[in-house]
Amino acid sequence: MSFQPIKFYQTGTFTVGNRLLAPQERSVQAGEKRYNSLNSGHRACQGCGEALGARYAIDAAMEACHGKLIAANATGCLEVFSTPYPETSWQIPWVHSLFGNAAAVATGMAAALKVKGQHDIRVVAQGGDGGTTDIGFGCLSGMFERNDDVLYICYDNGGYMNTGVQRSSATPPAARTATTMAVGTEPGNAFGQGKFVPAIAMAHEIPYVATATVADLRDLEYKVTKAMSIRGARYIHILVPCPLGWGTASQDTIRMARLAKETGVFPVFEAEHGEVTAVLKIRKRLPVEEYLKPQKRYAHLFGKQPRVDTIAHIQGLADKNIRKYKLLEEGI
Amino acid sequence: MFQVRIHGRGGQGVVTAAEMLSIAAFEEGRHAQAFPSFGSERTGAPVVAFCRIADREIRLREPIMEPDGLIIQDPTLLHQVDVFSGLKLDGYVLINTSRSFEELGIGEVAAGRRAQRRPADRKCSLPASELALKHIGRPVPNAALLGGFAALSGLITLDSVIAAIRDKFSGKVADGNIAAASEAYEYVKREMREDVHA
Amino acid sequence: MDKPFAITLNPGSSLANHTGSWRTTRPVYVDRLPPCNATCPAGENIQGWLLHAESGDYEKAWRALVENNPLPAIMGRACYHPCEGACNRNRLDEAVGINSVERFLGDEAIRNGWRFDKPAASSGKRVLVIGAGPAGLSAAYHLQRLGHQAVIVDAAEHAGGMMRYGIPKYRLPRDIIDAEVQRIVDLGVELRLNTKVTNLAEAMREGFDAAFLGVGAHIAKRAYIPAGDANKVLDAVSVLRGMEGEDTPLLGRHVVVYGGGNTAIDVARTAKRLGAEESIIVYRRTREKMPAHDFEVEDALKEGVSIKWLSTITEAGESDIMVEKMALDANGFPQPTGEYERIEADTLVLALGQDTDLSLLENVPGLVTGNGIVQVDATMMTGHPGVFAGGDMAGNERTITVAVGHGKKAAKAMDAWLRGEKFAPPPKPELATFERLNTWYYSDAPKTMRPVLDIIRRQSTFEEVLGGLDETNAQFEARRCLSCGNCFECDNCYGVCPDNAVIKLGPGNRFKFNYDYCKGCGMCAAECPCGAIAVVAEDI
Amino acid sequence: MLKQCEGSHAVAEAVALCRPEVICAYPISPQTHIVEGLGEMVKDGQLKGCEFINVESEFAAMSVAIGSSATGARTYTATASQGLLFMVEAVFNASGLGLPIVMTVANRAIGAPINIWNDHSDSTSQRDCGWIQLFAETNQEALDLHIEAFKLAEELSLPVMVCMDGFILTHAYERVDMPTQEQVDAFLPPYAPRQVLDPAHPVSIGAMVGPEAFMEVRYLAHAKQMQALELIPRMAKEFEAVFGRTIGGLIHTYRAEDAETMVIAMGSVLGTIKDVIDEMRDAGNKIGVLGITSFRPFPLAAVADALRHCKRFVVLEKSLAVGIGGIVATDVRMAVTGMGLKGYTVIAGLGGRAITKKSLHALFDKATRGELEPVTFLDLDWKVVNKQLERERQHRRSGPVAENILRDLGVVAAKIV
Repeated sequence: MSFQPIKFYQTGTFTVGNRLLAPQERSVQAGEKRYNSLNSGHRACQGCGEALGARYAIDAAMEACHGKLIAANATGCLEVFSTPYPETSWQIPWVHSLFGNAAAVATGMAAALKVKGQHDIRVVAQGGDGGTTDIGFGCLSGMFERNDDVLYICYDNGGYMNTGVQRSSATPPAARTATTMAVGTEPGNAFGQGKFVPAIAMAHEIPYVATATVADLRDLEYKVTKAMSIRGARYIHILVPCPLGWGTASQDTIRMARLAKETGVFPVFEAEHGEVTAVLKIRKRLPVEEYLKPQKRYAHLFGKQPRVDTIAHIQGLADKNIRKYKLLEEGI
Repeated sequence: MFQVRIHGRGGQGVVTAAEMLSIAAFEEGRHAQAFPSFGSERTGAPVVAFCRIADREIRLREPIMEPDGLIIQDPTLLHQVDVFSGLKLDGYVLINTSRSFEELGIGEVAAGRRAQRRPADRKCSLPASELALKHIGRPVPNAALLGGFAALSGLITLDSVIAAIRDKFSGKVADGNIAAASEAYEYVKREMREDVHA
Repeated sequence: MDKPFAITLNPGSSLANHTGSWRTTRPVYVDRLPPCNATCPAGENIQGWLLHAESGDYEKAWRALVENNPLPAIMGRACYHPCEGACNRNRLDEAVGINSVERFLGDEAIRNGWRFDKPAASSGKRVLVIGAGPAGLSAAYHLQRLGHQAVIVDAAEHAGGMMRYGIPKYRLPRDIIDAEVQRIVDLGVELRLNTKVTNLAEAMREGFDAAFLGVGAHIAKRAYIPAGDANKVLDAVSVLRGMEGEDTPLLGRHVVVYGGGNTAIDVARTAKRLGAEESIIVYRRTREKMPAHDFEVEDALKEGVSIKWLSTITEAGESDIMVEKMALDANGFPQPTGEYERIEADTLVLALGQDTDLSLLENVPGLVTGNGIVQVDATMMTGHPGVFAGGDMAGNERTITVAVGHGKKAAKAMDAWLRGEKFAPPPKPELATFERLNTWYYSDAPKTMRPVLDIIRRQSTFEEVLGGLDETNAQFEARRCLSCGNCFECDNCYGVCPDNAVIKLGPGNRFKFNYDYCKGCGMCAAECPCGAIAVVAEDI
Repeated sequence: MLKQCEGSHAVAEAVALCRPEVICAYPISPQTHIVEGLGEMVKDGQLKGCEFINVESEFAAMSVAIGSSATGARTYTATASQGLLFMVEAVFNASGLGLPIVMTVANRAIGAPINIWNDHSDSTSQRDCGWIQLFAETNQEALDLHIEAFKLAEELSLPVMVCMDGFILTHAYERVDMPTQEQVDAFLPPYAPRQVLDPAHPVSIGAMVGPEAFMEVRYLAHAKQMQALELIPRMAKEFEAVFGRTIGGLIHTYRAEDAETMVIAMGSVLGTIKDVIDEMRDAGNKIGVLGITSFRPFPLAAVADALRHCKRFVVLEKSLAVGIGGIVATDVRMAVTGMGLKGYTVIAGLGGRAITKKSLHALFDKATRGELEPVTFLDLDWKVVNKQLERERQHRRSGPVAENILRDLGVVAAKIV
């Protein structure tokens, strides 16, 4: 009789370390000598998804370029909690200039390295969704359009959390923020507004665009590593839940990211030169309620009279993602 | 200090003319300052350019309001712009035209001049566009006019003008302009001689 | 470089900021009791030995296994594995095939001739073990490992007790029993066969400091059925025992088995193999009420055994028997209906349970017996100090695994008793329930099916029905273990801490928390696949 | 080597001689010719080891400059007017981070109404941005100041703005003495950054600084500019030694000896003023000129010293601090506090309004006679102004100012000046 091929849970895509793998095959985050580019002592909230995503991504990038990495950082939570005088949590060369210019600063860094012939040193720029999709969007687009040798990483927590949870163009529909309150006939953020920057990045036909979440660590590391193997403008958009802004429990950060992906609310995919080349399939499809309910920013959808219509609308958007990106094996 | 004002239309190389004039003067070891009438004028719009020539450093930055010489690259401007404004009584006038001042209806300008000074040696009309068409293939009269102005004013030599043209252009364009300038130079010299003998 | 004041900072200087002070709850590493271990009658650390098996170190796995149970190869065949019923993986797909992996390890041990470690020192004490069945073998093994000299005496000519004389070959090949018994003997246990102890007190005089009784239950229960003398009525025990002798019992073409336990099934299946055209089980209750394990019933039916439910035998005639139909009353008890039916039967085999021969215990002071079994306390000691008992004779749950458990428990208690102490079992940790796990992290991996002998040969031969696993799929099966409640060093906590507050101590040494920086977000606990991290409130 | 060329071209060549490694370009008149020239030199290989980046905005231009400078590359960009304002956030950031970027500002007015012509409103609006600001009088000085600027910036680790009048200088063809590469190399050492993003020595640049240290950081920025006050004159001497000609320094005077009236100005208008002063001197008028090259840091002591012996001063500036008057004038007044001088502010040449000798003569005569208003708007068309004021008094909806004025003036195209 025949037996199924061996795929052990310890060596599946899911757990971080995979003790049964050869060390070089293990996750960067499992390494005893990982870089900890973003070191302990930072002032991020308990259960901060951005702090997690940043260490994941930058450590993976460091691994990919053997520690020869320099970074530009936009203003925002990440910058504020990582470098309040007199302490910094960064163990890599890092510069913060302004809210809206991280991509351009990185362009300058890459140009400087090029003229100095230091091709072994690589440049990353990073920022939150505010610094990326809103105020920094012009510089980002310019960097894409020139195809500068920069990897730009956006940590998307769906709002301006640093300033007290205001709405950004990455804030999802119906979500409550300080500037899209849960009042009126259509509580929360409006439908049909905002933008999905990965798709806009693809429109620039840059060599590599990818989305990821802090729930699928190996996938995230793989994408950062792949991006680092490519020259030119690259963009990775990482969903990083924010316990403060989303109103979720500090221990649920990864769970929320997982739910975002499993419900289809956040499509996880890769694109090269403007074309989608791979997607991370949904493993156990769930209705969007599973994702919305634990979040206080959607509490108004689950009041005495649940807003069935709104929830259905959000489900529709998730279904659209599932269709558009073929997130289910069989499609939909 | 000798101050020249050049009138023309956008696209006729008015500014280039002023610059070449300054280069020609520089070639002769003199100080020169050329500058346009700054603006956002587009092709066809009336434009002005200026050139100062002196033997000491030129510090003055004001526009030229009382020119010693006037080069008019396009006679159609005569009725739109007060091209003669501030022109010194003994100032030179060179107009790009195949017609006479009288035909252009500006006889009095010439007349005014002729009354005081020897006839013709301060004003002249020159078919620069035709010379340009002939030598360059395009009606850009500036080089020819510079050749003519060198002859008219004696301010600079033809050689300096040729050097200036070489500084700005190269190859066939340079050659064409030089040919036009040289023929213009001869043309004006002839005109002046005839005028004298008239 | 002379850095500009304040705006330019030295790398990693934030280590000076001890964010641990933000904490209101703290994570702690714990070991919880996996349900498999919790339910194993032999008290095996199943999760423990599976962990070694999944990393491919089978000998280490086997040695971890035999810490508690010296008979893996036998268990891997004859144990009814309640562990699999309790396995948390049932809630995901199917239980881990613990039994099949156990068998694999047992067979590996036999194949490679792995032996037990000899005891470090000898206590000089001698213990008499009566009965070479699972209870006795287990007790002797553990006593020997604890440094005492165990002496097993058994009336039969081969060791194994009911394992040999009660379980058919096709379920438990004899060479397996021999191999695992021999390994115990090699440990230094003295085995005296063909020796019947009729008087305990007498036997003790040889110079034993304590005794363990594990004589089992070999006497078939009888029921009165009027029968003509020409008729052939046998009991299950002697039929199965007879299978061990030179000439196997002659049961004829039509065999009827009366009873509903596993023994009845064994006999019916044996009859089939002996060439009976018809092998019918008559049972007075319904299938739901049947004590025999369902999978045994299934196998029997597959092999062509037929079963008459709700029926009693009222009379055994010349070449047939009279069966009365029963009906369940309001309380669900079977009641006679007065409907009768005749069934052809060359032989009627009674499988109505067994009793223990307690004769050897007469005039042992203080020793109490009742409803056919010996009364023992929590430490398996009988009313007579120094005399312990276990297995079928000391309990109503009569399985090999229970017997092995009794043997181990008794051995530990005897060890304490011999040192003049009282045995106190260590406290059991909290149970690792399914709710404690984060099963997202486990790949989907259905249970591995063991190869099964084809049906024709099952009806004609006594070859083993159920095959074993080969190395790859045994390891696969082991790796399906969720490691409930016990850290298997997946590195999740180490990876998911937003504050790098988990310190990795290297292979085998697990992790520790760096409370200087741990903010107590609880992500490590939430994302721990196996529930080995607890979150406790900081004492303020 | 002497050559007759456009101011922009001269500056481009001078910048190229400074071996810049990264140049950011975004088009805006009248700065455009400079980066065009540099772009060509990079493309045709005349300027080697240099990245020329066409960015999508001035904000990006300064941001790219910040990145490359922080990564240890000698960095240059140029802008003007609205462009400078669009990059302001990054301009402050560059000085805050202490990055020695050099930027040309081809001075131009700021709208609305939109106006592409020259005045100093753009640079002076950045008075407090923390950059060093040097104003050029001639194209020669403009190109020389760029060479000095790189050395100054890198020595202090501060960005430097070289301001030259848009069009009046950038588009003027005149004689310049272009130094050789050897001379520039002898004067300007390779860029050795104070701080650099280097994996070998990782640092975090641009930390968030709270009340506990912010004052100190700002003071240090001020202290640096105070150091520049010492450094600039010393560097002017070094420059003279290498290139055999003087450059601005902090200030420079002309016929200031025994002057009773001192005319103070910045940039190219000084030339016209000097011509006027010569004529007035010949007429026996005790008048002199004080040109300010270093607007930031502002040389309070030097200015006070230059005005020590005079009775009055006239600050003629091409910028207007709306609501008070002069910008440079305010600084000068601070310099002469307590010296009991009579001071006049003259706002002139806004939006490219020609400053003529004729007007200056009249102005200075009036000043020497002590008849000048404290604040004067040179050649202001009062007719037009009063008409508009009247209009606004009468109708609520008096319409757009600029458009009304143009209507009042009639066709301007025919005017030569």
